[in-house]
Parts: sequence; C-alpha cells; structure tokens
Amino acid sequence: MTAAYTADEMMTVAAARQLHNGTVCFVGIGLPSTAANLARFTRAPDVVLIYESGTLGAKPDRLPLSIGDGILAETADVVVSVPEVFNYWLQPGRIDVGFLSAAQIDRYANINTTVIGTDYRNPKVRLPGAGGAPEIAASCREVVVVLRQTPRTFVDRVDFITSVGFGRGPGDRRRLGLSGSGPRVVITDFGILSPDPETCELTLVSVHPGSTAEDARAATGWPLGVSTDLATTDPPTDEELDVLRRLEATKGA
Amino acid sequence: MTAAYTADEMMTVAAARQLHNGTVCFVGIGLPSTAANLARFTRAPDVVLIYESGTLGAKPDRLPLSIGDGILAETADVVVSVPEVFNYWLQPGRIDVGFLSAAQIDRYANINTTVIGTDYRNPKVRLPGAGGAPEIAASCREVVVVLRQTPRTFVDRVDFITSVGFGRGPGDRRRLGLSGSGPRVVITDFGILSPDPETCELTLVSVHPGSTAEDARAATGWPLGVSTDLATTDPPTDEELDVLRRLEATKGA
Amino acid sequence: MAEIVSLPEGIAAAVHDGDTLVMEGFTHLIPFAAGHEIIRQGRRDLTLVRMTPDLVYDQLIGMGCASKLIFSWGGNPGVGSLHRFRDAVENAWPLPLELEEHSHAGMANRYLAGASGLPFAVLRGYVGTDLPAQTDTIRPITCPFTGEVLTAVPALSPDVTIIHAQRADRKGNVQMWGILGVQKEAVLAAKRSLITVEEIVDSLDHKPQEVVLPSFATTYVAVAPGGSHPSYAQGYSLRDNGFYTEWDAISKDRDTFLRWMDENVMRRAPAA
Amino acid sequence: MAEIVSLPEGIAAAVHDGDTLVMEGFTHLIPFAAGHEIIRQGRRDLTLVRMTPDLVYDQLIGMGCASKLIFSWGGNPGVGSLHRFRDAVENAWPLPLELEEHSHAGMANRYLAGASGLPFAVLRGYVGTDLPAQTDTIRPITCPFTGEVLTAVPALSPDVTIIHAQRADRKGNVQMWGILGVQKEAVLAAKRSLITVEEIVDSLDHKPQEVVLPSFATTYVAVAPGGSHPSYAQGYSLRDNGFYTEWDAISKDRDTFLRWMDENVMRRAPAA
Repeated sequence: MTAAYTADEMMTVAAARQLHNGTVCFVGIGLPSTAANLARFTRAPDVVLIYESGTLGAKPDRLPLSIGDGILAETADVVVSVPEVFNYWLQPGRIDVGFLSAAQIDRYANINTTVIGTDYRNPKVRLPGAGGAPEIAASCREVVVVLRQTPRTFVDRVDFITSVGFGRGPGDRRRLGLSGSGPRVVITDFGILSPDPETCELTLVSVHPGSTAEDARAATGWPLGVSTDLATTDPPTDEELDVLRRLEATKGA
Repeated sequence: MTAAYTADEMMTVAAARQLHNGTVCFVGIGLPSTAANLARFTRAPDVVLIYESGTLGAKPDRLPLSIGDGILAETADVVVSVPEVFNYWLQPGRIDVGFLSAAQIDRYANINTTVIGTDYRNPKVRLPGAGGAPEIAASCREVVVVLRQTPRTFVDRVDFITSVGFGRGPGDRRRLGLSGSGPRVVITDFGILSPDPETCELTLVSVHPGSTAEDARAATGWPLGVSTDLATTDPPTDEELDVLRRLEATKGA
Repeated sequence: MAEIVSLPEGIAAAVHDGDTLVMEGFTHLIPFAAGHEIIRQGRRDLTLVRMTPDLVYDQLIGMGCASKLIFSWGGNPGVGSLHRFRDAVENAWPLPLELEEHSHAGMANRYLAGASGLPFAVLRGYVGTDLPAQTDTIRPITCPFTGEVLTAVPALSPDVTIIHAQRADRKGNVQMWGILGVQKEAVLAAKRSLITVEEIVDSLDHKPQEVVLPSFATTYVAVAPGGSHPSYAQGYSLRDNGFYTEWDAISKDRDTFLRWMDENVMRRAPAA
Repeated sequence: MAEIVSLPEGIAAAVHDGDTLVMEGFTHLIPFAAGHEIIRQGRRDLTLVRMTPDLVYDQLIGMGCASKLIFSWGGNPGVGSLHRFRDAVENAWPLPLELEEHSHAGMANRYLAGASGLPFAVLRGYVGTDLPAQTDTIRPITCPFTGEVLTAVPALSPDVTIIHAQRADRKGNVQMWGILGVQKEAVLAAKRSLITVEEIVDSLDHKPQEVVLPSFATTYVAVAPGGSHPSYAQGYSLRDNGFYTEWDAISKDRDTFLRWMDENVMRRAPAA
C-alpha cells in the first residue's frame, strides 16, 4: 500500500519520471528543479543537470534555493559564464530536455511569463518576464512543462507569448525555424497533457489517481480534449515520496 | 664607454625603449617578444604583455620559445581562450601597442607575411600567412614594427597586403574604419623610421651609431625620405646589453 | 590601471545622474553595498540595466533613482514578485518606469557584443514570441553566406558597470569565482567600471574556475566587506535567504518600504 | 556520452576519407599521436583545418592525406617554414593543396560560430587587406541598428575535431589546462570528436584556469600518453624544442622526409 500524498507531490513525481539516465536537462527554477533533482536521486542518477547560471552537471545534495545557489557551482562538472551557457550549450541544440514552468499556458502550449492582461504597456499584473525560457523552448530537443492547472493558468490564448509552444498550430514551429520539437508533455496536479499529433492541441493523456478527466476539464480554460487511451498515472512509490520529502526538507536548511 | 654590440642588439634595444610602465602590449613572436621582455626587465617592469595564445599579463623569467610557450601560461595574470583574446581584448581597442614583425614592409608601412610574388595562386615563396597581424595592425592604439632592413624587405609596394599600415596614404585608415592610429615607428638594424605626418610615408628619423642615412637608403627599395631632424640613436647601455644577452642565453635552456 | 578608492568616492566618480548603469550578479555577488551608496548619494534618472533585476534594483526603483529598466527577468528569486518594480510599472510610483525587455540569451549577447567592441550580436532567439513587437532592439539579420534569417540585438555599452567580487590585489587586478554570471562581459562592455571586493590581498593565488579582470581593464576598485549581502560571495558569506522572504513583506507597502530604506540605508554610514 | 576507445579504433570510427578534419592546439597539446594514426590508416582527400598548421599538418600534407587546407598561420613556430606545406603549395607535391586563408581572429570566430550553432560570425577584421579577394568566405555585413559595415565569416562545422588533453575521467569528462587555444570551440563546432588524453583518472579535481568538456559533448576519448610529442602537455611533458629545429632539415628534402615518416610513423605501432 502507498502512503498518502498531495497533488503537488504527485505532479513533481510524474515530472521526475520524464528524465532518464544520460538525459541532458536544462532546468528552470522552482517545480522543474525539484523534479529534476528527484529524478537524479531516484531513477536517473546520471541525468545531467544544466542551470542557466552556467553550472553544467550540477549535483546538489539539497534543493538549490535559486538557479544561482552556490551548491550548484560547488558540485558542477564545470562552471561557465552565462553568455556561454546560452551560446555554446543551449543554442546549438545540445540539450535533450528543457524543463520549464509557466504563469499561463494555452491550448497550443505557448507560455506566458510576461504580463497578465492584453495591454503590455498597462498590464493587470506585471510578471517577472522571459528569463531563459524563450530560447529553452526554442532550442531544446523537447520541452517538459510543469505547472498547477487552473482556469487562470490554462487559457485558450495566452495574453503574451513569452515562449513558443506550437504557435497557432501544426507546422508553426517549422515555419518559425525553431530547431527543437517543442513541448512533449505538460504535467499538472491533475494529470498529464500531450500535444495531439495532428492538431498540436494539448490533450489529456493521463489522470493522476483520485482525479478525473472532468476535474481536469473544469480546471482548463478551453474545451480540453481527452485521449481515447486515457491512462491513470502510477501513484508515487514509497521511495519517490521519501526522497521528495527529504529533498523538500532541505529547503529551510 | 659602451661595450661592443651587434646591429641586431641595437635594433632590439631600440624597440624595447618604445614600451613604458603600464603600457599594454600585444606581442608577436620573435624580435617583438625579445624586445618586449627586455623592456620588462629594464625600463618598464610593469609593462603588460599579452600574447595571442591567450596569456594576459605574462611575466616569463626567460624568453618564450613560441607564443604558446608554457612559461607564458604559468606566469600570466590570466589565461583566456584564443577567441576571447581577439574578441574581448584586441578588437575593442584595449591594447596600447601592437608589436609586430614582417617579411616585407612598404613605403606606407603595409605589411606582407603571406606570399612573395604577385600571383597569390602561384607564389614565388609561400610565407606563413596572417596569424594575428591584420587585426593587431587594425585595432591596437598604435603599432611598432621591428624587422631587419634590406631592399628585399623594404619595398615600394608589398606583394600582398596582409596587414594595413597606411594603405595608399593619408586618410586611408579612417576611410577603412580602422580604429587604431597605425604604425608609429619601424625599428630596423639601421635606424628608426616614422610615418611622415603629411604623407604617411615611412621616413628615417634616427640612425643607430655606426650607420648613416646612406646605409639606410641603400637598404630600402624606395627613395627613402630622411627627417631634417635626423637623430642618432643612443647606444645600448651596459644594463640593456647585459639583460638582453642573459635573456638570449635562456633560449637554449 | 584601476584606482583603489573608498566606496563613496568610487560611486561619486563613476555614477552620474542620467547614466546608463549596469549592476550585474546572477544571484551570486550582487553589489548591494554599491547600490545603497548610489541611493544615499541621490542619483536620479538612471537607466538601469540587468538580466535579473532583484532586490537592489527594487530598492533603486522604489527610491526614485531610475527612469528606465533594461532587463530579462525581474523577480525575487525563489520568493515571487518585486513589489517596487511592479508598483512602478503598474502604477508609475514613485515615477514611471520605461521598460526595454529581452530574454536572458538576448541580454547576455548584448553584453557580449559590448565587450567585443561590436555594435550588435547575432543569436537564434525571440522568433514567434511577442517580445519583438514591444521594442526596436530586436531585429532580423540575414546570413550573408546561407541566406538564413537570424535575430540581431544591439550591443550594451553602459556608461558604468558595477560588480562585486571576492578580492583584488594592490595593483587592482580583480578575482572572482563560483557562479560567474555575465559580470566580466558587463565590465568589459562599459566605459567606466567600479568593482567592490571583500578584501584586498597582496597577491592572488589562482582559484579553480576563476575569472580575473586585469587592472588595466577596470577603472575603480573599492573594499566593501559583506558588500553583496543579502546575496553571497562564495568563500566569504552565505546567502541570507531569510531576508529575501522578508523583503516580500517590507516591499509590499510603500510606507513600510520607505521606513525600512530610511533606517537601513539612508541613515547607515557607507561601508568603510 | 563519450565512448572510451583505443586510438586506432577512435581514428577508424571518427575520420573518413573526404572528411573536413580539425586538429587544434596552440603550440600546446597538439595531437601528434592521432595525426600519425591517421597517416598509418591512409586517410585521403581530407580538408584540413587549423589556425596554426605546424609539423603534424606538414606530415599529413607530405604523406598525401590532404587536398585542402583552411588556416591562418602555417609555419614551424620559432624555426621557419613548413617545407612540405610549401612544396605542396609551390610545386603541388605530392598533390595540389587548395588553400582557404584567414586571419587568426577570423578563424577563431569561425569556430566560435560553429560552437554556437550559428551560420556565421561578425568581427572587425580583414578590412584593407588583400585577403578578402582570395576567398568567398569573407563578406561585408551591415549592422541593422547603426548601419556600420563589419565583416562576416562563415561558421566552421567540421565533420570531426581531434584534440589532445591532459586527462579524462571514466565517464569521459575531459580536462585540460594551461594555454587553452581554440580547442573547446573546435570540439563543440564538430559533428564528431576524438580527444586523446595523457591518462584516465577516477575523478577530476579542479585545476586553475581549466577547461572541462563534459562527456555528453564529445564522441570518443582515447588514452595516448605522450600523444602531443614534440609539442607538450602542461603538467605532463615539456616541449621538445630540438625536434622542431631538426624537422627543418628532415622535411626540406622529399626523400629524407619519406624515409623519416616510414621509420618513425609507418613502422611504429600505434600508441596503446
């Protein structure tokens, strides 16, 4: 029998399962960093973590508190400058997986981290901005997005495209000349979404135990498609939960 | 009374006198490197030597045998990559003096290190090529050239412009957009030449002791102008000679 | 060659009203002490530039020092919003703040072009996003060999760049290690520079993964021990994570913010 | 992830007839052992690329392995001419050698563009020289912001880059220090790479001023102790300056050269 766990824990565990030994992963801060380190301490000890602070092959023994945490430099195979991490490592397509979060995501997996509201000059909410995300979303071989699913975060069209998912649909990434294949999965607290191979629309492919397709639909700002093969996510194993909780406990340290 | 010395020794000593404490100097190999290190051990202990191998602030205790000699890395303030030395250090105009040699130099101080003969595809002599010289000649605040003077090396027009001195005369450097002011002096085994302020033609401004303007003219492939203020170079001091010979003796070590 | 000065002297000499000012630091080595001295000296109308404007820029903006911000990510890392930044953008308090917004890759390349003495840099970036529509500093450029269209961004060549580093020697050679960020490029891109350091030592022994800025490439060096607090200086101090969380509450309210600044910045003597 | 192989296996897998091949090293860490193995394996029609082609390229050219050379300075450093290179250019012996000639700044930026996944690089260079007239790989480019005209050079993206480094760990992470040259960029620009190392160690402790190439960024690693002789590997060997001088006499005469190569390369077993 499996211990009780929260929806956030299930989301993080499901995200960690996207990484494999040898995968080279460009890690955003927050949920992606937690998931990537969980993967490193469970199924994928040889995952290669790259942070935009220029730390390549970081192996922190606790959760870094920011992408510039000193533990990343201390444990990295090599520390490079920020221009180098973008130019030599991200831009040429050397990274397998870009691991991002978002403030808003839309039907075509476009990401907004810039402004809420449609008037850029007079926003309802000014968000932090692009950071490394536009080029991570463009150049990594594939992208994994992790964020909590609500009607405010899962919208039909993002107010501002900070980072391109599939633009306005099939063929757009190629037309734009983006080298990576775009978001492969979006992992939420309700389930797992993937772009439909034909339409590029995010579609529910798995629900986490205890959630239903209806729950996910209710948390989505467009009529969410559901895969005919809808799966149920394996619940967190004891090991996954144990490691995750021990990692989370290092945050205050 | 001064010890006997060779014309090459006089040339190197005269070149070394071009460098001052605090001068940041981009050093070509061969005669320039000997002169730059002589300056460092005599009049200018705080001259900053930069080699194109990426060694900034090198302080070798012997003459480096090449621009990639390990002693340069071991004694440098910092070692950077070759792209960086050209892009961050040379190109923006941070270097006071570029110290070059040449296979041929012409009336307007243009330098050839590429081919002898006017057919590039079918040269009489294939020389090593450009190396760092074109951009050193373009971007250093000023350039000092050291080479032995013969009618074969001092020609009316070089067979191939590898590095620009004053092009075809006054205004050419500005027209070409070159940021540095070009060759300030050319130091030979006969004397010291400088560009005429009006015509930009190399003109004899000083003869070394024992040489005459006639000697220099005979060693020049164009009708060499002579300054009305023709000076005589101070002979090497005992210290200069002593240090130079001790440096040269380290070459075989 | 760099001149070794006190922090107040350095700020007075290097930073003038109306300047374009860079203060870089990627979580690590953020020059807080220098920022506070700028606030105390009352600089106005600054164009602030930084990839990751954080608390020290929130403070400069909230104290009315800035009229424009050039940036790529403006947040309190690991905590949330920058409330003074948001108040300036959303409500023009205390002054309107013009934005010039880029991605990290674009900003890094803008510094790189500045450090290289080039007027622009080329990258694969921004395509398909809504960022180019908001600025004239993102333009297409065509490869003269392949015909491929890429993106150009203009060089950043600030009037002055300020960074914090671990140490310098008496000649003014500066050494830093740990997370390197874009500090070297930001210094080399600037007309003038001021580097605050934890200490001045007789000689710099090499450190793994270091950056050394030779004295001839910088303008002023000032000693400011702890000058990166609440950020950290690897080998000298740890990040004060608690303060980043506390800042959220301090900065949320205008009066609380002003009171805190008065007590903790305006009335404090500058670092020695 | 890099695969650890023997040198003959590595050359057989990485270098094919007709390839564009980079072997870099700026006086330091020149991959001679790898060059000799290429000669023994009889590769033909190579486009050789290197900023400073020296003795090992003189040997490859003299043995008929190359049809083209892309370079910026071809000499015997501190000694004089490369006679096999000159004989190929001046007399087409043993084969004609096409040249594509640049400056160091241009070559360095061509590698940098390749390493960055860009089709070209921009620099201030070549203006007023006779170099642009001899190649179509130097073209003007206009800044889209200032209108200033600069110079563009196309990226180098070789089929394979070979370098020599001090050491690697068992996962294939490679470490080098001392004069760094353009080796990192040359490896990152290539489709495949082979790095010969002095030794493989259990773990890499950091060295001052190091470059580390992570295993995921390279293809093959082979142990070749002394593999940079007569060049040197800082911390492992000294430059054999005498050999550079001797090479002048060995290489001046075609027969002497061929005899030397037969005795010292063709009949030698490859490095273990």
